Amino acid sequence: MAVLSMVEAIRSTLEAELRTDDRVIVLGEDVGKSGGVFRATDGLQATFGAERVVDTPVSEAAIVGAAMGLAAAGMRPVAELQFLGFAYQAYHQIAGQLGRMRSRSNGRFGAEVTVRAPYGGGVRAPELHCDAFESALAHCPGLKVVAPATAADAKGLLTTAMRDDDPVVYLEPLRGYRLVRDEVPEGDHLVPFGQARTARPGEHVTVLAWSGLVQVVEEAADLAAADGISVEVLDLRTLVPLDIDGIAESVSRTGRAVVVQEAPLTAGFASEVVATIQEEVFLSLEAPVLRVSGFDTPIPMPQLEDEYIPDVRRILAAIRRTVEY
Amino acid sequence: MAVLSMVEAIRSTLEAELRTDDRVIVLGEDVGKSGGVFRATDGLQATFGAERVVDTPVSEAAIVGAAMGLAAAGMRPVAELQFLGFAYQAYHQIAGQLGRMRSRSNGRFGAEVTVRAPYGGGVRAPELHCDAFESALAHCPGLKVVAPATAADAKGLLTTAMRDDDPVVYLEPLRGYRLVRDEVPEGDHLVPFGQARTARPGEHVTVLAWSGLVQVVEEAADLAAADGISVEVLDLRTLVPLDIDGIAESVSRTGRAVVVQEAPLTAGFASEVVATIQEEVFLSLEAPVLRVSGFDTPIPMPQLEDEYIPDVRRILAAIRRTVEY
Amino acid sequence: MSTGQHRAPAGKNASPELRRVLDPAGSLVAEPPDVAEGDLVGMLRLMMLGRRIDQKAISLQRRGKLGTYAPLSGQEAASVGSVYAIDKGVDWVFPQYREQLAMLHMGLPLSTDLLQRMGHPAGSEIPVGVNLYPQQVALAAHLPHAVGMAWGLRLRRLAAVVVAYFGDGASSEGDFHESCNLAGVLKAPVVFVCQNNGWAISTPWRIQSAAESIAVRGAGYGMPGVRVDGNDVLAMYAATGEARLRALDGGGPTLLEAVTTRFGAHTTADDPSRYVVAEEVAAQRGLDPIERFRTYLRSIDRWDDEADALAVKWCDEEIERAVEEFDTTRPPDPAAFFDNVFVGEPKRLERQRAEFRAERAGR
Amino acid sequence: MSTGQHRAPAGKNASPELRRVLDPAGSLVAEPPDVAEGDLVGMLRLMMLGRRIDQKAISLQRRGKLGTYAPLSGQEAASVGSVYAIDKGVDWVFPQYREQLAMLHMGLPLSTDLLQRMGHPAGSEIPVGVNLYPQQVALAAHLPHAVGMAWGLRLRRLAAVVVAYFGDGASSEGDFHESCNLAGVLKAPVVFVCQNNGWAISTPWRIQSAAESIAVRGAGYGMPGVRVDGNDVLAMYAATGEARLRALDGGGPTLLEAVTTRFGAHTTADDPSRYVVAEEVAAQRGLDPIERFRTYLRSIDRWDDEADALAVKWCDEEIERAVEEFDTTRPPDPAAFFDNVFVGEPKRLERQRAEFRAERAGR
Ligand SMILES: Cc1ncc(C[n+]2csc(CCOP(=O)(O)OP(=O)(O)O)c2C)c(N)n1
Ligand SMILES: Cc1ncc(C[n+]2csc(CCOP(=O)(O)OP(=O)(O)O)c2C)c(N)n1
Ligand SMILES: [Mg+2]
Ligand SMILES: [Mg+2]
Repeated sequence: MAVLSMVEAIRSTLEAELRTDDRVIVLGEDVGKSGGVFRATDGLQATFGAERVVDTPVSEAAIVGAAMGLAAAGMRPVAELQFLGFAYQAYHQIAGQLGRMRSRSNGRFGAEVTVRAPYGGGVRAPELHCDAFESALAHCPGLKVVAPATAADAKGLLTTAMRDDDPVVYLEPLRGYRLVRDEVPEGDHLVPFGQARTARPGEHVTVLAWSGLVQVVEEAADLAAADGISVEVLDLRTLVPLDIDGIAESVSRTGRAVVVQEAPLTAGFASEVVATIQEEVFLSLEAPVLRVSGFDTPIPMPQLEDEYIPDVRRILAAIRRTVEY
Repeated sequence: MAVLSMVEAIRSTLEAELRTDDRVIVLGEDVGKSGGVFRATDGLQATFGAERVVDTPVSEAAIVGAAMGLAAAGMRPVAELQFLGFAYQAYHQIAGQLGRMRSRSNGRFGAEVTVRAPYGGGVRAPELHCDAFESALAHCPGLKVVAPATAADAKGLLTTAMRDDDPVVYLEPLRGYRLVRDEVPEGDHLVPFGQARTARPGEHVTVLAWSGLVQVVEEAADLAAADGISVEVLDLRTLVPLDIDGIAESVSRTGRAVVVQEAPLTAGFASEVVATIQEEVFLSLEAPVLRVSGFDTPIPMPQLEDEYIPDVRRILAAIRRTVEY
Repeated sequence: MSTGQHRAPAGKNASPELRRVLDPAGSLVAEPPDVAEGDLVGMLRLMMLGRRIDQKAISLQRRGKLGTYAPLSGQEAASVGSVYAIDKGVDWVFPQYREQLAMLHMGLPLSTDLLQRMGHPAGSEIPVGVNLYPQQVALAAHLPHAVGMAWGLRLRRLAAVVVAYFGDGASSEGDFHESCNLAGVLKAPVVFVCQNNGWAISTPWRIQSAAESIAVRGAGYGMPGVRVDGNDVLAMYAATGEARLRALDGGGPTLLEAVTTRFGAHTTADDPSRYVVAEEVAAQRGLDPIERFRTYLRSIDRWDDEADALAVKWCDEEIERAVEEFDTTRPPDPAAFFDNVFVGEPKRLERQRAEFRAERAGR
Repeated sequence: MSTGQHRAPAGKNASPELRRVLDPAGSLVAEPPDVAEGDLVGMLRLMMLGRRIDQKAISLQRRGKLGTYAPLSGQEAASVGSVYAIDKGVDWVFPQYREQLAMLHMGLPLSTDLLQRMGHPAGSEIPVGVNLYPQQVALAAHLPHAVGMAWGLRLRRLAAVVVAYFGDGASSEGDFHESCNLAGVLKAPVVFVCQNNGWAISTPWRIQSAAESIAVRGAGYGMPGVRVDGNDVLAMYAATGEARLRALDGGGPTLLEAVTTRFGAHTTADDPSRYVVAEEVAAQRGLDPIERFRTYLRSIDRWDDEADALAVKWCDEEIERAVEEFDTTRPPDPAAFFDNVFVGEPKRLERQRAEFRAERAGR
C-alpha cells in the first residue's frame, strides 16, 4: 500500500484502466499534453498517445455528448469537466441525455460513461469554480453520483465507476485533491457503490457527509469527543445509489443525526438525506435531523468562502444542539 | 370576476402588463405570429407589434441570456421556454447567470427577468416535454420559483413576478392549462410570494402540493373526508420563497404531513419540504412525513405516465398510512 | 419564398450554389449519380410509402389512436436520397424526428415507429443489427452523440460513417455548433444532413438566422458546406455519397444542407393557417419531390402505370400490416418504465418497483 | 506558427485577409485611421500600463497577496485599440476576463480590479455611470447578455453599441453560436471581438477548431467577419470603429477576430513549459504590440525618450496608488455575501443571515 493524495490516486487509476482496457478513452479540456489543470491526467497522453487521451475544444456539452456516442460505439470514455461549475454548460446532455439513453432505447444503447469533475470550495478559486450542486445531478434518473473523500476510495470508486455499465458522475473534492493523503491498496481495488463508510464509529449522534467535508466532520468529532460526545461519522461515498440501510442502521442506533453539505441549503442533497432518515427511522429519532450547509447565496468570493462552507465550529454547534435537544 | 382557464389568465396578464409597462417585452420560440404552442401569447404580437412580442431562433440559452441583457438595458423581459424540458439547454444561463448577476455586480445589475415554462405530465406529451425538476431550479441561489395551481393565482403570481426585481422562474402546469378554470379577479391582482394557500382546511393531516397536483390532492381529500379523515390541503404556490411559517403552523396543528410531487423522488423538492417540516415542528410530528412522488426513473412514455404521476389512489394511501401511523 | 430558405446567394463568402440533378419539372440538369437499378425504384416506392404513412397516421391521430404526429410530406427526397447513399450494413443513422423514411430504410419496423408515436414502450425497440440511433426529441442534442459514434467507429478501425439528421431550427442550438466544431477537429466521419424546410414550427428561416444558408457555416468548422435541392432525390443521393466517400477517405465531416419543403403542419398539434399564407402552400406543391422523381423515372422508362399501381398496392399492404401489428400489440406492462433505467439498479429503485407492484396487486 | 491561428487563408469561403495598418516592424502599410492626437499617446500609455500591471500582479500573486491572475501581456493592442474606438459615454463593454485594459479605459478603478482578483467583494463594484458589465468567468456566457443589452439599447432608441470580448476557446461554446445567430437575426448593434491568442490554456487553436479563422464564421450568421492583426493597435481601432458605425447605421453586428499573442502563461496557476516550445515563445516576442506602436509613434514624431520616461512614471504612479488603495481596503464584512442576492429577500435567507450574525457574535 502506498500513501497517495487523492489526485494521485485518480491519476494512477486512470492509468491502470487505460492499460488494462483498450476501450478506455480519456477526453476533456487540457487533459492531454498538459496533463490537466490539476495534473489528474499527468503523463497519460505521453504513455497512451493522443488517440486515447484527447484534448478537446472548449465545449462541455459536446464533451459529454460525444462520450455518449463513443460509448454507443463500444468505447469506455472518461470525460473530464474542468470544474463542476462548467457542467452547467453540459447539463442538458447530463440531465436530458446521459441517464436516459438506456431507457429511451429499451436497453439497446447504454451510456457507459464516467464524467469526472472537481468541485467545491476551500481553495480560493474564482467564481463558478467551486459550485457544489450534487442534488441537481442526483435528481437525474439513470445517473449514479459518486463523491469519494479519501484517496483509497478515490481509487476504489473510480475503478468501479469506469467498469460500471451505467453512467456515473464522479465528483472530486478540490480541497482534498492534494491535502487528503492515505493508504491506497495496490492492484485491482473496487469499492462497491451504495455502501457508506463508517469513518469513525460512535454512539450519541450520527453525522453524515461526503467528499471534501468528511475530514472536517472528523475534526469536529474529535472536539466533540473531548466534550464527551461520541460521534459516528458516516461518509456516504455514493449519493446515488444511497446506502439507505446503512444510514438507517446507524441513526436508529444513535437516535440523532446531522447532515453536512457545502451546497446551498434549499433543495441540496442534505435535504434528501434528512427526508430519508425521518422516513426510515422516525420512531428512533430523539431530535430533529439538522442540516449544516452552505447558505442560500452563491458561494462567496475567495475572501469570504470560509464563512460560507461549514466549518468545525458550525458542525460542532449542530452536534451539541442535537445531542442536547 | 370572470371564469378563466389558467392559460387564459396567463395570456390576459401578459397583455395587461404589456399595456401598462412599456418596458415589458415577451420573447421566445413561436410566441409571436402563432401566439405560442399553447396560445399563451395569442394575439399579443398583433396588438403590441413584433418589436415587443418577439419570435426567436431555437436557442434556449440565448433566450434566457438575452433576457438578462435586456433587463440590464432597463427592459422587463418575459422569456418563454416552450417546455421546461428544454430549460436543460438553458441551465447554464439559469443556474450560473440569472440568479447571480446581482451579487456578481454588487447590485449594479439585476436580472429583472421572468422565465415562463409549461411543465409536468398528464397530457400525453412526448419525452422531455413533461419533465419536472423544480428542485434543480429552487437550488439556484438568487432565483425565485413560482408554481401556481389556479387561474386566479396564475394571474396574481405572474403579475407579482413581472413586477418583481428578482429573477423568477414561473412554472405552468400543462395538465391544468385548459382544465383548471376558476374565478380570476379583474384589474390589478397581485399575490405575494412566500404565502402558501390553504386550498382546504382540515384537522388530521396536512397534504402539501403545488402546481398541477393540487387538484389531485383535493380529490383525494374529498375521498378521505368520506372516510372521516379531515385533510388540510396546502398549495405552496411559491417554492422560493417557501412559506416556512405557514407550513409549520399547519403541520404543528395537524401533527401529520404528506408531500406530493410529480418529479422523481430522489432530491426532488418534496425532500426539501420534508426536511424543513421535521426541522421546524419535530415535536409536533406524530408520524413520519411521507412523500408521494414520481419514481426514480424518467417520466415514462405517454401510455404509462398515469402509472408514474401520483394519483388519487396513491395519495389517499399515503394519507391513510400517515393517519394510521 | 417568404421563409427565406431559398434566399439567393450573394456577396463574399456566399453560399454554395444549390446543387441539382433534376429540375423541379423532373428533367435532368446534371449528370445523374450511378444508382443501382433496384434502388431507383426502391427510392420512389419508399417516398410514396412515406406520403401514405402520413395520411394514415394523421387519420389515426384524429381518431385518438396515435399521439402527436410530425408529418414528413414534402421532405421524402431529403431522407430517402441521403439514406440510400449509405451502406446500411456498416453506416449509422442518427435521426431527429422527421426522418421516418430513413429509419424504415435502416430496418426499423413501421409498426415500431407507430408504437413509438403512440407512446408505447415497445416503440423504443430498435432491433439488434439495425444501425439506427433512437430519434431525438431535444433539437440537436443527438449531434454530439453522432460525432462520438463516428469517432468511436474510427477508433475501432471500422470503415463506416454516421449520417446525422436535423432541421433548420435545430441549427440554432449550441449543440449544433459544438458538434460540428468537434467533428471538424477530429475529422470524424459524419455527414451532417440539415433538412432546411424553412420552418421551425411557426418560425420561418429568415427569423431563424440571418445567414444566407446553413451550408455556408461549413467553413466555420473547416468542413465543406454543400447546398442541395432537398426535393431532388438524385441530388441528395449524389451529394451524400460523395460526402460519405470523403469521410471514409479520412477527409472528415460534411455539412449538407437539404433545401426542402414542409407541405403540412409542423405536427398534428399545429395549425399552420395561423402563420403561413395560402399562396406559399400552393407554391410549395409545385416542388413535390415524388412527382419530380416519378416524371424522371417515367422519362427513362423505369416507371409506368403498372409500376405505380404495384407500388400503391405495396404501400397499402405495408401500412395495413404495420397497423395490424400496432393494433394487436398488447398494452405495456404497467411497470415497464422501471426497466432499462440502470443495469446495476440502486436498491431504492428496486424498492420503488416492488412497492409499485404491491400497490397494484392490492387494488 | 504551431498554434495554427495564423493559418493561411485558402480555398473557397476563405478567411478574410488579415487586416493591418502597421507591419510588425511598425511601418505603415495602409492608410491609418483618424485618431485624436491625445488618443494616440493615450493608447500607448494604456498599453504600457497593462504590461506593468502584469509584472506587479504576478509579483503580488507570488507573495500571496493576489489570487490567480490572468496576464494580458502580448494582447494589449487588441483590447486598447478596440475600446478606444468606441464612445465610452454611450457604448458598452462586456468583457471576458483578459480585457483589464478595456475595463480600465471604461472607468473601472485599477484598485477595484485588483480587489476582484484578490477575491474581495469590493472588487465587484462597478461605479455607476461606467458602461461596463462584470467580467465573466464562464466562457462565452456573457455573449447572450451582450446581445440582449444591444437589443435593449436599440429598443430604447439609444444610439449605442456593445463591444463583447471573448477568446478563441470561448468561440467553441454553444453560447457563442446562439448569441451570434440571434444578433444577426435582430441586427443587434454588437461588435463581437474575439481575441484569438492561439491558446485556450494548453489547447492550441488547431485543436480548438479546424476552421481557418474565427472571422470566417461571420457568414454563418449573416454578418461580416473581419480578421485583424490584433497586435496592431491602429488596425484594431480602425476595424472596431467601422463595425461600430455599421452597427449604429442599423447594419447589425460584426464578428471581429483579433489575431494576437499570449506572451505568458494562461494564468499564474499555469505552467506553459508543459505545452509550449521555447522557439514559439521567442517568435512571439517579435510581434510585441507595444514595440510596434512605439516605433510608429516615434517615426511620426509623436513619441520620444522623454514621453517614454513620463509614461513609465505615470504607470508606476497609477499602479502604486492602486496598490496602496488595495492594501488599505479593509477586510470585507463577513456577512457581505448575503447582500445583493435578492432585492426582495426570502424570509429563509433573512433567517440564515441572522443566525450567521448571531453565531459570529457568540464566538
Ligand atoms: C431543445 C429543444 N427546444 C425546443 C423544442 C421544441 N420544438 C420542437 S420542434 C421545434 C421546431 C424544430 O424546427 P426544425 O429544427 O427546423 O425541424 P422541423 O420541425 O422543421 O423538421 C421546436 C422549437 C425542442 N424539441 N427541443
Ligand atoms: C464554460 C467554461 N468552460 C471552461 C472554463 C475553464 N477555462 C478557463 S479559461 C479557459 C481557456 C479559455 O481560452 P480562450 O477563450 O481562448 O481565452 P484566453 O484564456 O486565451 O484569453 C478554460 C477552458 C471556463 N472558464 N468556462
Ligand atoms: Mg425546419
Ligand atoms: Mg485564447
